[in-house]
Amino acid sequence: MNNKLKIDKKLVGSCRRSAMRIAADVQEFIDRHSTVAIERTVCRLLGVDGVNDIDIPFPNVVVESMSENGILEYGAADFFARVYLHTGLSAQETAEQISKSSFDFDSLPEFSKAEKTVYLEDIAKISLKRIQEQRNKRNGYIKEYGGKSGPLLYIIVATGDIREDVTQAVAAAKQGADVIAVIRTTGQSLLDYVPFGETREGFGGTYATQENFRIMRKALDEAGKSLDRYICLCNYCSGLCMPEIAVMGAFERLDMMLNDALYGILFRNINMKRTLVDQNFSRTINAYAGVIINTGEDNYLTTSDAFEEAHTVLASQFINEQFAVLAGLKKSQIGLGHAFEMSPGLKNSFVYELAQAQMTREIFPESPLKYMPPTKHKTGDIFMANIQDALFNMITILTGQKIHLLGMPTEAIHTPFMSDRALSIENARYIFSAMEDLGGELIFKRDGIMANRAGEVLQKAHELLGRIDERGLFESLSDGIFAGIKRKEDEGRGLDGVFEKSGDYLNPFYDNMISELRGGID
Amino acid sequence: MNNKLKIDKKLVGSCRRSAMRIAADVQEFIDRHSTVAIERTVCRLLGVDGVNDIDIPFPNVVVESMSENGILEYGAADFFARVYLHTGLSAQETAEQISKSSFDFDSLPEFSKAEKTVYLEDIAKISLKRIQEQRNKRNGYIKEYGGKSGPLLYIIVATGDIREDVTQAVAAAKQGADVIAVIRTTGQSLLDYVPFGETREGFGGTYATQENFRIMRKALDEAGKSLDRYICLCNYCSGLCMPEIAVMGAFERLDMMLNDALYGILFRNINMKRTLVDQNFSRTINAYAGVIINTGEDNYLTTSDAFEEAHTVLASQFINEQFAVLAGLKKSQIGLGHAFEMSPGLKNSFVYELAQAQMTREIFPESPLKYMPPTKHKTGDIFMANIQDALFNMITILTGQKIHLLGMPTEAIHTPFMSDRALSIENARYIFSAMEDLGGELIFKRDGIMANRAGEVLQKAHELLGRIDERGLFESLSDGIFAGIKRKEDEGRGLDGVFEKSGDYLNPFYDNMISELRGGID
Amino acid sequence: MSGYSIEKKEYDMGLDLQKLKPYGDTLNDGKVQLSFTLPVHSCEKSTEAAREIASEMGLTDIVAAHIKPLDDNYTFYVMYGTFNKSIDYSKIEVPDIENGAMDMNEIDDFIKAHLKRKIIVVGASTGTDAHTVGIDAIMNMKGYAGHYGLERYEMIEAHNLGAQIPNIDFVRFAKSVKADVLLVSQTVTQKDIHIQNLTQLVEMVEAEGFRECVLLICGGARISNRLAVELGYDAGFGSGKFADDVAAYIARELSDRKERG
Amino acid sequence: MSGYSIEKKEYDMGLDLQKLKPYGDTLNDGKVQLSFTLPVHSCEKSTEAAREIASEMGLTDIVAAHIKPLDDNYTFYVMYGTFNKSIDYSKIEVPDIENGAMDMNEIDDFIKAHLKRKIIVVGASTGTDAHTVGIDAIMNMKGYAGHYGLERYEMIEAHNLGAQIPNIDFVRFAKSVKADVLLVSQTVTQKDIHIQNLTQLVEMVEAEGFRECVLLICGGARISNRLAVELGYDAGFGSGKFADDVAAYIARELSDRKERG
Ligand code: B12
Ligand code: B12
Ligand SMILES: Cc1ncc(COP(=O)(O)O)c(C=O)c1O
Ligand SMILES: Cc1ncc(COP(=O)(O)O)c(C=O)c1O
Repeated sequence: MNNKLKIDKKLVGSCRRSAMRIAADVQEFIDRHSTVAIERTVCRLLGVDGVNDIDIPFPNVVVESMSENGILEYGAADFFARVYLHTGLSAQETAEQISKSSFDFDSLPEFSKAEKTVYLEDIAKISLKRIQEQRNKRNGYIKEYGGKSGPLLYIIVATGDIREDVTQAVAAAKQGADVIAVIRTTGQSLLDYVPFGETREGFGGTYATQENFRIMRKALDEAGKSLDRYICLCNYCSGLCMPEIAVMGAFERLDMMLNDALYGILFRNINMKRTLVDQNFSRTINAYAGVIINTGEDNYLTTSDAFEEAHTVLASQFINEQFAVLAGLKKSQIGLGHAFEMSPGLKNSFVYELAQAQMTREIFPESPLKYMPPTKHKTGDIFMANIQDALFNMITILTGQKIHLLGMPTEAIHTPFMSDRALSIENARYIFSAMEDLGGELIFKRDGIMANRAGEVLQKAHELLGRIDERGLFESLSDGIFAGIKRKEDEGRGLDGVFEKSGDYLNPFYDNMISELRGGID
Repeated sequence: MNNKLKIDKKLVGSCRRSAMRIAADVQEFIDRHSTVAIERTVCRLLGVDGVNDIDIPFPNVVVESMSENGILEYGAADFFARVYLHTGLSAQETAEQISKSSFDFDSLPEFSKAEKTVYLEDIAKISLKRIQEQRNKRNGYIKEYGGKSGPLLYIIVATGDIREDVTQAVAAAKQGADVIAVIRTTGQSLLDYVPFGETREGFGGTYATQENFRIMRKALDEAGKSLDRYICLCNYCSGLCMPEIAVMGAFERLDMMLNDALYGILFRNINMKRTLVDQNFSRTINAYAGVIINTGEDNYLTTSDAFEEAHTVLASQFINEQFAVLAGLKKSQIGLGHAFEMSPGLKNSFVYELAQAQMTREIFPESPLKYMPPTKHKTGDIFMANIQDALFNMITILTGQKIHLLGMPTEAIHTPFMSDRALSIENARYIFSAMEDLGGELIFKRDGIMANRAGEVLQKAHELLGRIDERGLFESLSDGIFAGIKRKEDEGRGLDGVFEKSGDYLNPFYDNMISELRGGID
Repeated sequence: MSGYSIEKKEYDMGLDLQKLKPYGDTLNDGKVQLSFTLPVHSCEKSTEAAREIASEMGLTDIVAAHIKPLDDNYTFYVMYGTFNKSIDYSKIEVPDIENGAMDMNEIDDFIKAHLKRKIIVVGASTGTDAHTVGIDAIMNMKGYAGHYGLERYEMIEAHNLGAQIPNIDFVRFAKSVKADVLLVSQTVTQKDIHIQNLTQLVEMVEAEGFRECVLLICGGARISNRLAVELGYDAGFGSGKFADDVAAYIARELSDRKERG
Repeated sequence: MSGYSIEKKEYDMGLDLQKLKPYGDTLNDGKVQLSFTLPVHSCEKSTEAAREIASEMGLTDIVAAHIKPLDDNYTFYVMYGTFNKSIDYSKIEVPDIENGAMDMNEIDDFIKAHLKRKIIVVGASTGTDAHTVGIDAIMNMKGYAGHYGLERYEMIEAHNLGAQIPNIDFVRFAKSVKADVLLVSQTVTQKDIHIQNLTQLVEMVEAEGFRECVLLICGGARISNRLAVELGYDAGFGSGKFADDVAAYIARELSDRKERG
């Protein structure tokens, strides 16, 4: 990606350094804490799954009991290691006993760190291997089918019923979709547990459950086989269960995950400590599973004005990048959020958007943009909506974006019908083909509207990052820096699920993954 | 318009010189001939109008009788002058008498050229003044309202019923249309007369009659007044009545006319002598009336492949330009035909089309392009059709085209509904605003796909013009140079309406108009 | 010589409001566009089925303009046809919640004159619905599309609780501040979740025994006044409605109620 | 602890071909999109009228998704709704003019084997219709979309008269060359001009007394076999039909007729 907009590389470097300091500052807090979600994740990694007879997932049963028994601060791994060393019970068996109230916490003896570690390293290998195998399988498929060179056509399914989702997803794949995102039902992000099993009713989306992941993965693998293409699966690693969903996705070979350091804080009023601690482990798991994360800056623009707030998107992308790197993600795994949300009423809206998209591409050359279509300014005029999407499709092909979320003509009306998706794929395919080499033909005027706009946005992002760096992220969030939303450090959902780790806290998964990641895996 | 594609100006000059020779060669033939349509036009200019009791237009009555009486070769002007000098009857009175068979051709004496000229100059002034007044009125309106800087939104109405056409046209004007073209019913171009009066049934269009022109002009003037914009009116000066329609349009202040030197030959199988002679006088009238003509090269591309035949469009534009100049049209009055007809299945179709549109703009910097939307590759997929139009709209705004015919989402289904037109206007307005200054921001790569494509098309057009220059236009048409259609010199409709003028032939209108035009009017 | 004349017909093209029909390009032509997918393989038979469906809708002159297989057993159709029935426009009655527009200042004056106290309004996007832009458009100081929100009204005390507020929390808060008006926003409507949620809210307000003391108003892109009234609300506001529309309605309605006693 | 469980419902979502309905995103949801213009001013009442029309079509859950004034007294609607009726797919019968595809060589061989002589075909776009691309697609040597035209068939003698051919000239020419097959193309359909023109042609052929001796075939984007048969033609071919479809039909039909004597 050559320097089409004459972007000031020095300023970019300075932005990145500010973001690094902002993230490092928070990371220090993160490293000292864990959450109920993280401990449930550890349960899952140790083989705990399923629900009890009153539909409570066993990981929740375990972690709630640990909490009641005051031993959460040592971590679930520590607990299960002790149980095993004491009783020989597996984690799942332990969970079942707890559920039947037949587990005796009080008589659990302590063991040496060395003893526990031996057991845990052994058992950890099992699930890490399961994840590695999925990663290898993905790599194998991509090797077999070949990767895709142009933009990935990313579409959503959201019927609420996993079986209809499959029908829709397979049809879309045949029409040309490369990524299928199963949108989550409203409200799931606020559940402090992950529902279990196949589900057939949701609202505005489908429950994210491990069984649903599995059903869709299987369908897409089959479709991929018949199409000789690998079809990626995407879901939401977001809300109160970020790391749990990450591990479920790792087990079922999801390929992408919506996963943002700040989204839950801003848009779901989840406590900032909770989200920031959760995101770290969830990202390490995603990194380990070879998942590409998609950050959520696009949401700023559906809430605030895209022209005015463009620099907040850029600033947030820098921050998300640094948190991601700290969690072990490679740059190529960081899909940065952005959206085509300039008001269609704005003169030269396309020109400004083109500048922004090109600028982002050049500032983050190794990271793909997860580029969201127009949504906010869509109305029930399905014909006009289709044109808005056409312009969006153009920006992607002109600036070489990679993760291209298709817009729907019926965006303002309902979650997509099968036909909406087909129209949308047809739209994108036509434009991607008709303009395939146009980007390479065009040079942007020096000091033109676009170059100036990019310079201005970068400048403003730089200032903003400077301010956040000064005040710290927690304080800055309470000032309402992003999307005008103010959040306080000690308010918001899920705060009671955050706890300080004891000095003896154990989480072999995080440790193993992060050290393997630092060593470098593909 | 700067040289974005590095077009070889020398080659352009050479093309233009070939076209000049091709046209001059034919002009020599044109100057020696007249046609029944031209003589009927002269009748109209002398005040003959209306139909007789069996619906035959009086101009036809007169010209047919003159022909039967063997006096056509002297021209209708000569005839009416003699009648007046002999009987004092006006042209209209004479026509009425002829219709009642009560006119005595045999006893008409001859008068000196000087006597006839005195009378004719006097009477000619009346209708020339009528035309001038309309021209002044147009200029006045444009002065009052101000001209439009961006592309003119040109839309069609085609209900078949002039009253519904008015409803549709006014609605479109309110939505933003700048030019209303009333599409003509199928078959009218093959009628060797112009129907009379208001008409309320047509097929695929509405009859072009002087009364229909008047009705629409009035409605558009009123709409224009309330909108503070001048709304242009366009019709078809084409077929077997080219000059007659030109004069009707001049009387009723039409602003644009589809009017091509070759279209009738190729697409309506009208004899080439007939069309070429007719087009000359029709163009002189259009020139005098301040009308912008629209040529028909776009039709080559609806018939043949747009990628393969691109150079034939360019060659034909050069020829049309030269015929137009010979007939007294200013370059700014020559709207050259082209169409966005690259197959959507062609990779980089947009890139090639962008090159062609930019090239044409640069080769004819003073002449507007009459740019036709995609039609041929539209299917009943109204959503996709809307996208095809969006890409077309983009080309216009990127290359600064002027006369922009809006495409319809229902192109492959029916002549437009009111709502189709509204969607189409909405599409264009959005794109013209969103990309208003994009053209100025972009520089095209040297020796890129676009520059090479433009060079190639120009080269091929140059070769083609060279061949036509060598063989002559008549012969070349019989070889099938345009749209693969072969026409023979002595075949096709309307040949029997062409005659050689006598040495004493009179047509004061042509003479006066052309000499005024050569002097320069605005 | 009849070759010269063109056919002439008579037309009856007056607009008869008692027989209102859709309009394509000629009055009373009844033209309608439709599109849908059939869950069957694309073939001559499926196209005939598409026509039958259009025909069942009362259309004639049916054109299957576009046929697109979406998958082996799903086929998309774009159709055109003529709707020959008509409706009686003169008989349509719409419940009117607009009694002439007032702007912010006029409304404040109206409240001062008629109610002589501030109106207490509580709003939220309730249930699992996380969309705030709609309720913010109505309530926020800065407003939306050039219409100031209720927070800026001198005579309105506005509390915006935000999104994803459980109905029960919403009702309790409203009670605690003695709200005159409850504003609920609902954006997600899939599988009628908004109906469920709105119904639950009415029931709670009734259970808490203060349904008679408040104006209960809902809004959202898919909400119409008609629907709102059916669900037991006093009024509903859909897209294109702004704070001033709502405030004017509230002011008038509360003063009417006061007068009625 | 019931907060943990999510609601579960039962679904009946089998595909019942006897009760076929449109499909949006859930089997049997009956979802349909429509759009039309009403010749009335845009207001709450016109929107209610639009709903009534949708309701007359048998739709429920009607959403007026988009309301756009086109002029003072014209309003455009985009609507969605649920079509609750259904059709019986198992009962649909379509007249079949495709008895299995043959390519050019197979057709030539078939003609050689069964008819043992060349078939004489005359084609044109008749009346005022100037569209040639359709008839050329069927007849021209080079064909269309990869299907060679009839002129290239060894066993077909094809005469393409072009466009805007008066029916009477067409019929006379066909008689003069003793045509076996007449091919008429019609593209312009506004105000049913194609029906008028096609009807006139059949009448002329009958008047000239050779209707029984020829295959009369029409085609065009808006022509279906059903319409053609209704108008008294032997067959009709619409968009997506190519020379080989037509030639195969002709060859089979003429050989059948020969066999029947
Ligand atoms: C912005 C947006 C979001 C943002 C919300 C940001 C925010 N802070 O609110 C984000 C990205 C977070 C989001 C998320 C989701 N969204 Co959303 N979103 C939209 C979008 C693009 C615009 C909505 C909007 O802001 N409109 C502008 C406001 C001003 O309009 P309005 O809400 O209609 O309000 C006006 C009137 O209705 C009225 N009004 C509204 N409320 C009230 C209340 C009262 C009392 C009164 C008087 C009046 C009133 O006044 C307002 C001014 O005129 C729409 C698509 C679209 N273009 O409409 C989808 C849309 C609403 N979202 C949808 C969905 C499904 C979701 C998700 C559930 C998807 C998912 N599973 O992840 C999530 C989750 C949200 C949840 N749990 O509820 C669907 C709903 C489908 C349906 N009909 O059921 C839509 C239609 C998109 C689609 N086609 O799928 N979304
Ligand atoms: C190209 C074109 C033209 C060209 C024609 C060039 C030419 N040499 O033919 C030009 C520019 C000259 C033209 C002019 C007009 N056109 Co035109 N044109 C079209 C266009 C864009 C494409 C048609 C086409 O070529 N399709 C490709 C061919 C291969 O498809 P096809 O004809 O359907 O043929 C296939 C089948 O139907 C079948 N078939 C066809 N004929 C036959 C015959 C037999 C015997 C068989 C077996 C099969 C068969 O086989 C073919 C291959 O599959 C359409 C819009 C569209 N996108 O469809 C408008 C369209 C057909 N035109 C239209 C109109 C109104 C006109 C005009 C009357 C407008 C005017 N008033 O000026 C004029 C005048 C023509 C006249 N007097 O008839 C309308 C018709 C509306 C209607 N339904 O009544 C259309 C739909 C555009 C519109 N929306 O207004 N047109
Ligand atoms: C990062 C991220 N997470 C999650 C979501 C979805 O919302 P919810 O939190 O309701 O799952 C989004 C929005 O699309 C998002 O960008
Ligand atoms: C120059 C010209 N004349 C006339 C027409 C219209 O056709 P007709 O000859 O049937 O009027 C066209 C085509 O659109 C054209 O380009």
